[in-house]
Order: sequence, then structure tokens, then C-alpha cells
Amino acid sequence: MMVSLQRTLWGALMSNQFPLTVTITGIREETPTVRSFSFDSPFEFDPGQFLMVWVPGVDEIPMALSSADSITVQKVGDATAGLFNLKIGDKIAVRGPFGNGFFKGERMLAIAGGVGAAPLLPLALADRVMTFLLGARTETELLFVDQLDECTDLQIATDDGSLGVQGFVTVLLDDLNLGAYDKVVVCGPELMMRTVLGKVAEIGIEHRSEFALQRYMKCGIGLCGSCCIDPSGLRVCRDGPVLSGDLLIKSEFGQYMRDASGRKKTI
Amino acid sequence: MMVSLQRTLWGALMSNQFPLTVTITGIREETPTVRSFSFDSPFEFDPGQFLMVWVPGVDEIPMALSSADSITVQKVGDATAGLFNLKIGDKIAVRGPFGNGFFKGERMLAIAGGVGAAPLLPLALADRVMTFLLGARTETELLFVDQLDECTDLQIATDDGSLGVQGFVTVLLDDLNLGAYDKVVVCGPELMMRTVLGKVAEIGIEHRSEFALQRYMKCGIGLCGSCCIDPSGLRVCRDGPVLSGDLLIKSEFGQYMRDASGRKKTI
Amino acid sequence: MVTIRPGPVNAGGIQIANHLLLAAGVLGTTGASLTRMLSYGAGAVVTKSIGPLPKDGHVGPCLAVLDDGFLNAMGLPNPSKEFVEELSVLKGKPVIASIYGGSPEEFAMVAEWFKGSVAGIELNLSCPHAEGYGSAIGSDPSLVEACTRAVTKLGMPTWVKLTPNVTDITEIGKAAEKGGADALVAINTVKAMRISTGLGRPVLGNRSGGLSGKAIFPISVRCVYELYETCKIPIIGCGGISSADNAIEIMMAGAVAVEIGSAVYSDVRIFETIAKTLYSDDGIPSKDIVGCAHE
Amino acid sequence: MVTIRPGPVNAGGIQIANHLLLAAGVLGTTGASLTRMLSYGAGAVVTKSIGPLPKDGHVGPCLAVLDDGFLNAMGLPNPSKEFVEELSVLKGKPVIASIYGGSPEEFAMVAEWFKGSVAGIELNLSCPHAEGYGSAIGSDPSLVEACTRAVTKLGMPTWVKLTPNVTDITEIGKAAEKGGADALVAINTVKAMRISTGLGRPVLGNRSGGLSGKAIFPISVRCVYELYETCKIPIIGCGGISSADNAIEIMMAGAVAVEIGSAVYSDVRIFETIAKTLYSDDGIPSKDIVGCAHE
Ligand SMILES: Cc1cc2nc3c(=O)[nH]c(=O)nc-3n(C[C@H](O)[C@H](O)[C@H](O)COP(=O)(O)OP(=O)(O)OC[C@H]3O[C@@H](n4cnc5c(N)ncnc54)[C@H](O)[C@@H]3O)c2cc1C
Ligand SMILES: Cc1cc2nc3c(=O)[nH]c(=O)nc-3n(C[C@H](O)[C@H](O)[C@H](O)COP(=O)(O)OP(=O)(O)OC[C@H]3O[C@@H](n4cnc5c(N)ncnc54)[C@H](O)[C@@H]3O)c2cc1C
Ligand SMILES: Cc1cc2nc3c(=O)[nH]c(=O)nc-3n(C[C@H](O)[C@H](O)[C@H](O)COP(=O)(O)O)c2cc1C
Ligand SMILES: Cc1cc2nc3c(=O)[nH]c(=O)nc-3n(C[C@H](O)[C@H](O)[C@H](O)COP(=O)(O)O)c2cc1C
Ligand code: FES
Ligand code: FES
Repeated sequence: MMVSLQRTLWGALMSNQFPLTVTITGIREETPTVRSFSFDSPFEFDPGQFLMVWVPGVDEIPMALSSADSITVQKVGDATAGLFNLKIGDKIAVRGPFGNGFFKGERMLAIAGGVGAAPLLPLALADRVMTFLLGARTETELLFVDQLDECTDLQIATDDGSLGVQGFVTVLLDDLNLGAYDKVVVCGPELMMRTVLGKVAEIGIEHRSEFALQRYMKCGIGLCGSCCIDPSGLRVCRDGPVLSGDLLIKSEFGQYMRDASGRKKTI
Repeated sequence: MMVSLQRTLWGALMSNQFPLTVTITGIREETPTVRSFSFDSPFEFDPGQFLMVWVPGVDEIPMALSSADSITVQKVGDATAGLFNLKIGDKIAVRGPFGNGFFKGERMLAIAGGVGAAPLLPLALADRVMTFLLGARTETELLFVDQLDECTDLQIATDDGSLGVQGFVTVLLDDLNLGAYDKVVVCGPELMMRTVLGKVAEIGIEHRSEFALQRYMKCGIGLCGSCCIDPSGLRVCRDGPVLSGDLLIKSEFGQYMRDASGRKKTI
Repeated sequence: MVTIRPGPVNAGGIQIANHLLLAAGVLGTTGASLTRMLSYGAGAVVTKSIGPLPKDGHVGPCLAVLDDGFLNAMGLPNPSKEFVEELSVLKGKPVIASIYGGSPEEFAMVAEWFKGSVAGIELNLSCPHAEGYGSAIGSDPSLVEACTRAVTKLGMPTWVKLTPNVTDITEIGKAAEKGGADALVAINTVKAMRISTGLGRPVLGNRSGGLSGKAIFPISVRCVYELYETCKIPIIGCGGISSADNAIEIMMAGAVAVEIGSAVYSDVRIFETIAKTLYSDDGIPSKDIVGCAHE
Repeated sequence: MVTIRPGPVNAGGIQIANHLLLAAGVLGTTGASLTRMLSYGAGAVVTKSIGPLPKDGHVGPCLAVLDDGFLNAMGLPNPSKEFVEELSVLKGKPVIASIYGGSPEEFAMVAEWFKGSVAGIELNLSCPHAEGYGSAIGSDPSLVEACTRAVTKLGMPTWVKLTPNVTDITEIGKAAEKGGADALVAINTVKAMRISTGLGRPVLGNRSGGLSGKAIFPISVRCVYELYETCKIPIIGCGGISSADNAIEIMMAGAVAVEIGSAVYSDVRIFETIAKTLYSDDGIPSKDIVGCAHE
């Protein structure tokens, strides 16, 4: 697992982590609630790493890199809505890439729910993922279907059955021989991830599973403590966001997280 | 001319210019008024470069390096007296080496008056100096006679004639064929240096002469301006202390210098 | 380098395992995180500042990384009273609760919550970016005295953390001393701002914030030195400490122990790292170092 | 990067060739040195601070080089009235005389000496290490107002240089404005100290001193920003500026021009160096940048 704490730009290593202003060069409507924003500065990154994205006048939020020069955003609140208001040519500023990335396997199974597909797309494109289980609420909310179909064995589930198997993406797991994969990488809603962890733990391969967590983050660099998880005290922003299943199994994962004030809220 | 602004210690380049504490490891009585102090940290330096030497509780003063790990000090006032009060094992702190050094020639003539021999000794020991003219008030005040005699053609003058020719060191010049040297390097009382400059200028080789100036210095690094000379505004601490004769010929050199307050005082 | 003989330290009525403490607000939001820092060698840990009501803090960006420090305006996010529960995993451990309030009464109320579950209280009278709290109170000597007294009355060891953003920090130190403080902590962050020239606006959501890290170390040393000359109670040094030599230096200025915040960024095991060069069995007793630069 | 259209600048009643000025006390002790800085592209130069009597300054060390700045306590060395003569080589050049005094009368007396030989006067009400002068006066609003008025009465463009070592710099800015100042200069150095752990004593002869250079840039930006919100007269930014981007940044905070001191250390031709990236013929007018971070 590589932790890149220095920003590499066009081959030049910059230790400067001051917010870098970037211009939005493309906006793609992926689904009715999800858009990808590309910008004019590519980052060298490991899939799973994220940027702190500053939406001027609104807030700064963590976003996985869905490629070297893009993020893929689901509109859920103020800051994401702020991003949705931007047009090509507008400017935002970013810090990062931060955090670790997925540990690279050779025969990987990827499992994504909703916008959780964002950090897994670059992994699939890097040709490491054999099987990709993709889930969403409904057909129109499925992300990156064509791209993923080209480079992986893509299997789909939708809550309403509008495409693929009906049900949560985890139902697809039951038909797979999990032992055939050297790594299981997961990103999506935490309850879905916890279900996956339960299943891999059942067959004793939780140490070969990795989960990209989404926790409330203020600093993104491991100083403030707002993203720490129980009982290890590990910082999701710095020691994660990708954490291994055996580490998560006896943790708050899937049970509670913390809000901006640090209070616990049940998942 | 090399300007080393980074301290090199045992091969390691240190950009840290914070005062370095050194312990006095040797004190040698060179003459009744001059002592050499050696310390436990050798510096990589060019002859002519100096240290800012902090005498705890007294003051900080510029001192040429007379070797990689020593300074040679004439007692003239508070700070130098403070140094004379120190014993082996005592600590001082130094910053540097600062300033430029002598430009290296192949057949050099060195001219030293009094403690001006200090920065010229390492040059002579580096085997670049053919002829060394050494002057002092009286025989017992002559510096480094044995060492210089071994590596150069040493010629001596004393004001009182107690050794060598009687008179100022400049009288020795009259018997020399200055044209035989590719470089004339000078350090000593400023009036003496100005006389030398006059003589080299007479035969038109002032551009081949170099003078190590001693001006009042506060910062030693080219910021405060207390060592600037007229009319160029060059900083003796940073653009010097070694300055070429053609640059000095139309300057305040030999006429006035400035005291701690910046007021001019005639030489 | 000067080294110190290892051994427990008594700083302002609190017994701590070594001279190196975790500063308030850095990895101090959960019991688990504080436990981790203790396990990495912190002599004691100070919690995130806790106030009378839960607070989400300022909108982001909350922090900017500079070349030689950090700029932050978290805005005192905290879970308020719920936090007491976090400390249950830390029973008997050297934990100091950092608290804030808008009045002496609020300070006393919050301090009271922690009675029995912490080794001491640190009053945050110094955060430069929380309106009505922190340095807003901490730059007024009479308010400092009143808030301090309200808490010291409760009988727990009480430290007062000072802001450097005042004309004369010794006035504030003396006020805390009068209020009965057991120790002073100097300093909190220095009020500062950076602007993104690309976006043409301040890099923090709150516009201005507090500077921490290496850049402020010379200011911390000066503040500790000035306080040592004017106050009799012990001083805990804080601000920009990132090496054993820094720790020695601020102790020579007058600190009996140090708090470390920003340096955790480069090395989450900074306490162990510093301890390795700070301590040796043939080192000198720390009392011979504390304040020795004043002679 | 944002660039500015080149052109002369009027800052507080003084016409200067570009936005980049030499700050007081840096290479400003002789007429020759000031001439050299102008020849290297400074838009104007501020002299070393001149006072009522000649002063040798503090005993050394007077300066320490830190990783990201400088600590100095020169102690206002100056030749006093003799300095006027230095400026004879600078007739008609954009020279601003920095002056200090211990009272309004002294300020007026020293300012008077420079009548006719400088473009303007800068009042040093901010040096943190000269007892009875500088920030000793500059942290008292009523003294600031009185000293400013005593000088503005003489009819020369008058700038007042402020200290950041106060609880609220805007109070001081407003006092200078009331006193009739044509511009504010923010900031002078930040009071600080470093100690040599090897010698166990402060590294400056004067013990404490003023921090300058990169380390203080975030403090300068904050001060300029605060002053821009409260005062109407122009502000000259100063403190830690070492690049064109820094200049733009502090102008966005509200500065109409900048003074550069410490950065001369790394590059004696810093004015030319910065101008090369700061200016371009298709740049924007500087008035569109000044204060734009406030919107
Ligand atoms: C490392 C990391 C990577 C992420 N990558 C992506 C990504 O690629 N695409 C994407 O769309 N989102 C991603 N997120 C989640 C994203 O950061 C949040 O959706 C965003 O912060 C919400 O901001 P808001 O102001 O729009 O919503 P808010 O108004 O803050 O909140 C709206 C809702 O979202 C919840 N929420 C807020 N922040 C988070 C959070 N950090 N994690 C989970 N729930 C949250 C709130 O509780 C609330 O229910 C990532 C989060 C992390 C920590
Ligand atoms: C680059 C440089 C290298 C030097 N190298 C040496 C050296 O190798 N050995 C050595 O003995 N001295 C050297 N000097 C001179 C030395 O710095 C002074 O003698 C010293 O500063 C005097 O300090 P003090 O407190 O003892 O005397 P003070 O009390 O300060 O002065 C005593 C007398 O010395 C004069 N003086 C003070 N400072 C200087 C100065 N910087 N230059 C000339 N005269 C001065 C005063 O005007 C006064 O007449 C060097 C100076 C410079 C600038
Ligand atoms: C992210 C962050 C959050 C902080 N939160 C608090 C806080 O809640 N209460 C407090 O008293 N100080 C807080 N501080 C200030 C630190 O405790 C410390 O005084 C300051 O950072 C200087 O020390 P340092 O340079 O070692 O970080 C915070 C500092 C940082 C960087
Ligand atoms: C060596 C030195 C001497 C200074 N002397 C003066 C002075 O005489 N008068 C004054 O107003 N400011 C003086 N200053 C402060 C500078 O003018 C400036 O305000 C400060 O250094 C911050 O700017 P900088 O970071 O660009 O150096 C001095 C600074 C230094 C480093
Ligand atoms: S977000 Fe601050 S420590 Fe993780
Ligand atoms: S001594 Fe300061 S510039 Fe030379």
C-alpha cells in the first residue's frame, strides 16, 4: 500500500500542499444524480486516493479520484449541489491526492454500490479486476456500465430489477466462488460494505478484502481527528480510506460513524 | 569567485545557518596581542571567508578562518578581549562561513600587515603563493613566520626594524617585479592596503589585485546594510570581503569607513 | 545535544509520564484516538476543546497546509457533554480535558462534567477563530481571571492556555495566575490568513484562522520566556515543537513540559521519535534545564 | 498566474515606479546602497529608520537565520541627522525616509530634517525591540494618533508602519488614520525569540527580537485584510513577501503596493525577479486586484 503524501504533477514532485486552483474542463451527466467533473490538472494517484475539493463559498469535501483528472460526484447536500451548479470554465481548488489506495492484486473482485464505483473505475481500467459487481437503485443510476463492461466481467444488480439481478449488489456474491480471487475490493454504502465483509469473513478471507470508507473529514491529512474510527483510532483520511477487512471486522464499521461535531450517529 | 552560503560540514551540506555551538579545543599565543583559537568543528571554506563569532554575553564579531577549524584574533576591544578570556573547553557559537574568498591564481604575491595574515595563511598553505610579504609593528608581533617560511618566499618588514627590512610592509614592494605575479592578494590595515592599491594601479594591474576588507558588520549575510561601501553600495560581508582593486580604486577604500551607527569615520 | 534524565514529571498538579504531551485539538476527538496517542508514547493527552453545546465547526476548508506550518479554523467542533462518555476507555490515564465557554459559568459547567474522569482541565482561552469564545475572552485579563477562578474552585488541577494574539501576554498570564491556575500553556495558534490567488478568496471557510507548526516556534519561545519572567506557576510550552532540540529550547525558555500538535502530521509517532533523542540515562535532571536561558 | 499591467503606482500620495518597494532597515543605511536597490528595480526605497540621536544599536548577535525566516534585533542603529546628507545622491528619486522617535515632538523634529529631500515619510511605530520606541509607542492608539498628527502637519506624504504585536491592529490603524496618515504599512516584524541550546542563552544580544521572512507572511496577509475592512486609507503590504504570487496575494487582501525586506537575502535582485512574473502587458489593472478577496 503506497501512501503518497506529495503531489506529483507532470512528473514534478511538489511537496506544496497549498490548495491548487483547477479549471473545470468537462462535465458529464453520468446518471440523474451523478456527474463527473474533469479539470485541467492531472494527478499521479493510486486508485482509492482522494482529493479535498473546495467548492468556493460553500465547503470543502473529500472526493475519490475517478481518473487522474476527474471526480465523480453524487448530489447529496450543500457542497455537492454547489459542484452541480458549476459550469465548464469555472474554478475550484483541490488538495491531495491524500490517503492510501487499494493494495494491488492480480485476480481481483470489485464490488461497487452507487457512487462507490468512482474509486473502483480506475482500478478496473488498470486491468486488475476480473469480476465487477455493480449495483444501484435503478438502471438509470448505474455508473460506468459501458467502460466497466469492456474491461471486466461485469455483473449488475438493481434494487428495482430494472437491469440485472433484482436486489442489493450483495446478492450477486452468492453465485461467485470467492476463493478464486486474490483480493476483494469494495466501495459503496456502508451497510452494503458491512454485508460483504460478513460474507468474506464467513469463508475466512477477510484479510484479502479491502473497503474504501467514507467518513466525515475536516482536514484530510491526519491532524484533526474527525475521521478516526473505533476502537483502533486509525484515521480514515490518512491510514485509510482503504482499510482491510480483518482490521474492520471488530470495529464500528457498519454500525456508527461520526458527524461534524464528533457525535456518533447510527448507520 | 565562489560564494558559499551553505555550511558544509564533513561533506554534509547544511542550509541551516542557525548559530552552531563549538567547543574551544586549542588556544595558541601567536604574539603578545594575537591568539589562535581552534574548535571542534572544521568548516569547508575558501581562504578569505569569515565566520560571525558569538562571544557569549559580549558581542558577535566577524573573524576570518585562519584554517578549517581556527580563527586568529587580535585583542582590540570588548569582544576580542572576551575571546581572550576563554579557556579550552569553553563554548562559543559561530555562523558561516560567509562571504567570498580570494580568487585563485597560480603565481600569487601575498601581502599581509598584522593580523591580516590570518586569511592569507590558508592560501599560502594551499601552495598558491610564491612570495609572501609580512609586516608588523615589531618582531614579536609577526604572525605565522615559520609556517609561511616553509611554503613561500617569505619577506619581512617591521616598523621598528627588529626583524627584516625597517618600515611598512609596502616598502618591500619596491624591490619586486610585480609583473611576475598573476595575482596580488592583500590583507591588513586599510591605509597599508590603500598604499598597495596605489602601487599596483601605477603599473596598471589593479584588476589583478584583491583586498580583504574589514568593515563593521552586524548581520554578516547581506541584509542589514551596515557594511556597504561607497559609491557601489556593495556589501563587504556578502559581495566581499574580498574585492578587486579596480573596483576599489574609485571608492571610499582607504578614506573612510562607517561605525556601528552608520556614521562615517575617517581612516 | 543536551539530554534529559527520564522520569515522571509533575506539571501544574498533574503527574505525567514524560515531558511530551499531545496538544488540544489534534487527534483528540475520540477516546480511541487519544488511546492511540498514549500508546505511541505521549506522556499525557489533551482532548479536543469541549464546550457547552455541540458544534459542527466552520464550513470548509478548515485547514491549509503551508510550507512551514498549518493554518486552521476548525471552529471548535465538538460533541459537548457526549464526549465525557468517550473517556470511559481512558480511566486512570493521564488525560486533560480542554474546555471552552462564553462565560465563567459556562466554563464551570463544562469543567464539572469531567470531574472524576480526567487528571485535569485545560481552559481554552485562546482559540483565535471562534467568535465569543477562545481569544475573544482570552485577551481580556479580567475575564481570564474570572473564568479561571470559576474552574479552579472545582478543585481539579487547572491549566490555562494563552493566546499570543495580545499586546502583552504576561498580563494575561498574571490574570490566570491570580485566578488560581496551576499552570499556563503557551501558546495557542497565531491569527493569520492565506488567500488563494487562483480563486481570489481566503483559503479557509472562516477566512482567518490560526497558524501552527514550525513557523510559530520562535513566537512560542518568546512567549514562554516572557511568562517565565513574570509568573510563578509552571508553564507548558506549545507551538511549533517538532524535535528534541525544540523541546530543550523551549524548556530553557522556561517550560516544564511541552505540548505537540502539528508535528503529528509528519510523524504520528512523534512522541516516541523525540523521546529517543531527548532522554538518556546519563542526561541531566530537567530542573537544571527549565528556565536556564534566563541566567 | 494572475499578472498585473505595468505602470506607475500612487500609494498614499507618493508616486512610485512599480508595486515593489524596499522595506525599511534592509540595505538602507547608505545612499549608495539605496541607489543600488533602485538600480535593481525597486519601485521606491525606504531608508533605515532614523532617530533623534545617533545610535549604535544592540550588542550582537543582531540577527539569526532561521529555516524559514530571520530573527533580528538591530536596535535601530542609525547616524541620525547625518543621514540626510546620504540622500544627496538620490535627489528626485522615490525615497521614503523611515523615522522614529520617543514622542510626537521627536517625530516631528526628525521628519522636518528630511523636508525637501524625500518623497515621503514612514513612521516606524512598530519595531519590537527598541525600548521606548517603535512598538512601545505603536501599541498605544492615542500615542500613534499624536505622533502621526505631529508629522502629517508638516505636509509631506506620511505612512505609518504598524506592529502586529497588538491585540487588535485595526485599533492602531484607525488611530493613524485619525492622525492624518496617508497610508498604512503592515507589518513590521513579529516579536519572537530563539535560544541556542548549545550555549543555553537567547541567540540575540537583545534576547528577543523581530521575526521576518516567509514565516510571517500569513500574519501579514491577515493584518492587511483586517485593516482593509476597517480603514479607508491605502495599505502597503509588508512581511514575508518573496514571490510575485505573494505580492498578488497580499494585494488581494487589500495592499496597493508591497515592501520587501528579508527576500533580498536570497536574491539581491528580487525586485527584477518578481517584476518579471508579476507584470505583463496583457495583465489586469492592479485596481481590480487590490482587496478583491473581500467580495
Ligand atoms: C475518502 C472519501 C471519498 C469520497 N468519494 C466520493 C466520491 O467519489 N463521490 C461522491 O459522490 N462522494 C464521495 N464521498 C462522499 C462525499 O464526500 C460526501 O457526499 C460529501 O461530503 C457530501 O457533502 P454535501 O455538503 O453535499 O452534503 P452534506 O450536506 O454534508 O450531507 C448530505 C448527506 O450526506 C452525508 N454525508 C456528508 N458527508 C459525508 C461523508 N463524508 N461520508 C458519508 N456521508 C456523508 C450526510 O450525513 C448527509 O446525510 C467521499 C467521501 C470520502 C470520505
Ligand atoms: C571579514 C572580516 C574578517 C576579520 N578577520 C579578523 C581576523 O581574522 N582577526 C582579527 O583579529 N580581526 C579580524 N577582523 C576584525 C574584527 O572583526 C574586529 O577586530 C572586531 O570586530 C573588534 O571587536 P571588539 O569588540 O574586540 O572591538 P571594538 O570594541 O568593537 O573595537 C575596537 C577597535 O577596533 C575597531 N573595529 C571594530 N570592529 C572593526 C572591524 N570590523 N573592522 C575594523 N576595525 C574594527 C574599532 O573601530 C575600534 O577602534 C575581521 C573583520 C572583518 C569584517
Ligand atoms: C487542527 C488543529 C486543531 C486545534 N484545535 C484546538 C482546540 O480545540 N483547542 C485548543 O486549545 N487548541 C487547538 N489547537 C491548537 C493546538 O493545540 C496548538 O496550540 C497549536 O497548534 C500550536 O502547536 P503546534 O504548532 O504544535 O501545533 C488546534 C490546532 C490544530 C492544528
Ligand atoms: C535586518 C532588518 C532590519 C530592519 N530594520 C527596520 C527598521 O529600521 N525600521 C523598520 O521600520 N523596519 C525594519 N525592519 C523590518 C522590515 O522593514 C520589515 O517590516 C520586516 O522585516 C518584514 O518584512 P520582510 O519579511 O519582507 O523582511 C527590519 C528588518 C530586518 C530583517
Ligand atoms: S480528517 Fe482530519 S484526521 Fe482525518
Ligand atoms: S553586515 Fe549586514 S549587510 Fe553586511
